Amino acid sequence: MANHAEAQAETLALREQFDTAEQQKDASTLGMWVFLITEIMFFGGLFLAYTVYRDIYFPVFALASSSLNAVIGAINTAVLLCSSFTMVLAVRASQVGQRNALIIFLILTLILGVAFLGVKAYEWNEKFQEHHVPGPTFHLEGTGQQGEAQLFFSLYFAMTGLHALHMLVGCGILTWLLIQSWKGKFTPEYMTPVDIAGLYWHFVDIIWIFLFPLLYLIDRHLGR
Amino acid sequence: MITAAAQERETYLNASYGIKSWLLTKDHKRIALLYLFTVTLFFFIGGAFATLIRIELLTPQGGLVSSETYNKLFTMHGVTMIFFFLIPSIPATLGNFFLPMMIGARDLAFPRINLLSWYLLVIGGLFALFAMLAGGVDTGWTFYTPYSTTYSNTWVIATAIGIFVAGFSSILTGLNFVVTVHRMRAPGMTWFRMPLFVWAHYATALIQILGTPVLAVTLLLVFCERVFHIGIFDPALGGDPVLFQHLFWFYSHPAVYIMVLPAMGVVNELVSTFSRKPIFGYSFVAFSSLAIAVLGFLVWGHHLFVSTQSVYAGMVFSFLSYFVAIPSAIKVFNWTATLYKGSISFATPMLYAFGFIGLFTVGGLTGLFVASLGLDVHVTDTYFVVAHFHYIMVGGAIMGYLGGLHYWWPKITGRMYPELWARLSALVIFLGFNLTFFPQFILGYLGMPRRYHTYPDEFQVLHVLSTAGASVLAVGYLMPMVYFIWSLRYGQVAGANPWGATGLEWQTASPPPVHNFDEMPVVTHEAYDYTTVLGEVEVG
Amino acid sequence: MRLPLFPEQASNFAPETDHLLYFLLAVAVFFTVLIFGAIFYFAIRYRRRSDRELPRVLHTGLALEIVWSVIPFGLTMIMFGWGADLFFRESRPPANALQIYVVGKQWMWKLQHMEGQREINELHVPAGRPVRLTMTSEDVIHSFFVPAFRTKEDVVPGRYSTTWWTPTKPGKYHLFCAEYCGTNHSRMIGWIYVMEPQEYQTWLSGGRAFGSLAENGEKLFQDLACGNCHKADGSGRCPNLVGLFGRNVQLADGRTIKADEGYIRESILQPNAKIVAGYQPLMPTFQGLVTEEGVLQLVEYIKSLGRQPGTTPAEVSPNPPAPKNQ
Amino acid sequence: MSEHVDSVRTYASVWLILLALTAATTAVAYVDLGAFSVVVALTIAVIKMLLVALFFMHVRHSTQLTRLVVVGGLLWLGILLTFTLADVWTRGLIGTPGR
Repeated sequence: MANHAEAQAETLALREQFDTAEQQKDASTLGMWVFLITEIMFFGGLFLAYTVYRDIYFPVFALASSSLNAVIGAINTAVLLCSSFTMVLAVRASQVGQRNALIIFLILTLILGVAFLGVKAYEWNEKFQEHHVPGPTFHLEGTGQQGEAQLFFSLYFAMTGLHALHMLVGCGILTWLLIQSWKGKFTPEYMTPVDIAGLYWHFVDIIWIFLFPLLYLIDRHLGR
Repeated sequence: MITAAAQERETYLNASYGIKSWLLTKDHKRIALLYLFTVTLFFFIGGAFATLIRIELLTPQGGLVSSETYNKLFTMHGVTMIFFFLIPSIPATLGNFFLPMMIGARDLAFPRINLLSWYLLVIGGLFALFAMLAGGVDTGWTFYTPYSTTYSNTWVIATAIGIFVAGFSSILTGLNFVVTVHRMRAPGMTWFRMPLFVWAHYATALIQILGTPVLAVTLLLVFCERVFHIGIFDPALGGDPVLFQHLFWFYSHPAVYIMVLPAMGVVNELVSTFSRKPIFGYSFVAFSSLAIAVLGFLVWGHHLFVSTQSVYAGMVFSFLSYFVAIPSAIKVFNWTATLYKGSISFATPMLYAFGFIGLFTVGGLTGLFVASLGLDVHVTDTYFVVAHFHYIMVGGAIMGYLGGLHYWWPKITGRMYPELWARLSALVIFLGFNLTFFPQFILGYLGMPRRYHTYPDEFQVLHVLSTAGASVLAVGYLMPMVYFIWSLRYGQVAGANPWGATGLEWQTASPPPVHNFDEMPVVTHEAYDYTTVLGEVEVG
Repeated sequence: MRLPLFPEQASNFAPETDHLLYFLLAVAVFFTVLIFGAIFYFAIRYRRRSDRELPRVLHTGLALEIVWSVIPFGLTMIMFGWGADLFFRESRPPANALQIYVVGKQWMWKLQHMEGQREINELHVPAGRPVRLTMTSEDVIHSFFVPAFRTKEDVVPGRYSTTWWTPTKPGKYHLFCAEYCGTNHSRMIGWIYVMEPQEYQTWLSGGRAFGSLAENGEKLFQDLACGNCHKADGSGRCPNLVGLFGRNVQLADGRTIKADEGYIRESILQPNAKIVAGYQPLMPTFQGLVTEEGVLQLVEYIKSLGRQPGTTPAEVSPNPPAPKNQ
Repeated sequence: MSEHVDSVRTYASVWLILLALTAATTAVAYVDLGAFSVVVALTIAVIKMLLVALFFMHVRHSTQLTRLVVVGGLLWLGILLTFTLADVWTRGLIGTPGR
């Protein structure tokens, strides 16, 4: 118990600008939410470009979307949702002070996150082999509008790429959390880092929840 | 720099020494000074470009520099002044220093993020400086596609990276301010007891948070387009160059308010202190800042009236643009009304405040001209627009900045600036400014397009007048630089509250101690309650 | 040296724009004088006389706040309505306008008359007749700006834009590129020559025209062998182009679109973007094979096919649906 | 400090619903709903977003301020989309190319 109390004393040491731990936690949480707003707007520019071009060049976008593998996309969505589930369990474990559970759930989340990135890498690799990467060698079967088809894939790579970059950052944060929780830094009184990392992780999940139907599922019923 | 009186006690300036104690500081006051140094540097770099532009435009044929060079000059002038001077100017220096003090906090909510944001500005600035030294960039600060993505052979990518990085600096400053205002107010400091400077910075921070990420992603797309030729804005591949303009102005119109709202915040403090009255219509002025921040996001399409944007969208944007005029008008009227039956002092900061109100009025009113669809068709992309936004950004933002710098100089350094020189320089700046930019309204209506290296002979007289004004203005800007540095050593030692002002920042010593207050303040009065600072008074 | 304060008024829109300016100037001067006057008066009248004086606090008058919000708002709504009305009319060229085609490129203006005359950085037009410009760019964004006419419209690659005016006064007027377009942006300038109508006729007939625009378009149509598929009797594998312009076209994906200049341009350069109902996407793209000027000639040729005697001129076709311009 | 600790059961139910919705949105994409398919896809996505935000991100236990921040962010995204599309969708409506 002495060990625990020591850790508590260390982590509860308030940063000097704050009066109470409550204030510090509130500020950190609010800061993360405000940061997430900036992320919404950051992805927002891409969502706007996507919406405009999908509207103007709908048939080509539908064709290009159909060339993606919806099953893999759906599986990857499920993987990410599972990781959100394990993340929320990790947050819960830190709320109730179960250090071992916290570590296990963080590891699970990390594994699922890496799995998502692995599947993503496999998909991108496929695009390179199918000449679906924008550039001089780009070619999509079945349309004369190569430029517009290329637009779809430009947006596909920009959006999934930026999302993957956020996943990568998320995995880094998870690793850091893992080290900290291994050292027993988190207690029910001080678990703000776990909490706000959770917010970030779920947010990245939400972005994918929209990317999946928008990129993979346009006009699937045509069965192309 | 340290006075005999100040040596006796510890201030944020003498608490520690050495370059490391500055570069690794988490003290918002020291970070503010780092910013002050940085933005001043960029101001003079941008000013040097402006000087060359004005000298070049003395003659219609363009003999001094080549067209390539001229195009790079106005681009780098715009990029430097907007992204590396005006946007960080007031929030990151005066805001950083005084926002926590005014609400009675020891520091911002996230001091390490505050330091990080300064480093981001410096890194972004280094990218931009590298681009300038390596050969410059010639796209205009607006980076319109497809010129910037396909046709320009200059250092677009390095400049875009610089602005991208500096953008994150701005976002983090905004984030810090929002959280600080929400979570760090002293006991008793309710929202409606906050100085209006804080309200203005809160509104500014909202714009920084909501707008800047869109600029970042837009520049990212320009970057991708230039490097990978992905076609997002390339008409040859079906891309829409006007979409770029929507994305760009979604940020860059509100960005104008990032520059001018903090200056309005400063003017509130000046007008109140130097007429010794609370700002007339406090809550209207407070809410008008928020209204400007919100409405500012609904009007960006007024930059696109002749861009092949649809007529109907143009009408909506024009209509909404006039709504922004109302909160701006409310502010001007309330400042004027504050003077009524006040006790008005003509100290230098107040002269700047007068200058701000006058020039902002002209800038705002000419904004009505360019928001009117039929008139904008003629004046857009001419010197009329150039004059209009310089009235807002130089006449408005820089006047506010200089006013604030004079006002808080004794608090920051513990020394007074020389009053006579300061008044003289305020006058020189005001006159020089008007001589520089007023002729440009006429030039613009006559049809002189902006970004022209050479021009028809009949415009020369007005250009010469403008250049003459610019040289006066340059002298005006150099003067404070000199006497501020002079005052660090020779200035009169300032007391805690030389102006008899009411803000919490004046209730502590000059310069302030490391944690701002020796005893944490508890607020029991409304903002601008002068009975608290003047003991015996004659009520007028 | 001359020091003009106002540009010449040489089009129907010039006096109108100036009248709007006068109104705005009056409002602006009134408020500037009001604010400057009040500041000066208050500053001097209520200057600080003693360092210890404390003025009485005046409380906010809600009525005052409302008054100085509502009155300016009313004035701005006049500005909006007036400006919008002018802009709306500037956006709708009359049906009888003289058609001119403009191509901007770094750094020159290329202009074509219907009769086939081509000009570079110069445009001759008759006074008293509406002139409509259909414009596009070969490279970056430009902007066609004639200060004496008070009009300006961007010239954007990949699409057509339109501007129009009626010159009212014969003379020689500046043409500027107003959207920054690169190194020689400030040299992308020219002159508009407004001539008396009979003078203009003389100029037209004296020019070195090699066939009218439509004739050149027809020649190009044949050179590119468009007629092999687009047969005039409708028997070809591709849609019949006679009478196409201004008609509503039913597309394969169910949409209906008005065949305007933009649609024809797109169909030549991106033939698969909008497939006509009942036809196969067979046509190859002509992107890179035809210049923007060539496309304009083809457009004019196809338009001329619609001007058979007895049919309505295409431009006055009513009930435009909602075609997307690009 | 850990004001609200939701049960594992709650989280698990939300998780299962999210997985079911993913399956549903994939399946429904293969049905011809015409223009409605995008409406259905986005509705499901919004429901999933709400579930994640309310339960996993604890918005349902959060302060008014946090909710305001969330709503504000979405509203601003809405402004960006709405006003730009207001241009894109009305281009050429007046009958003049480029207007």
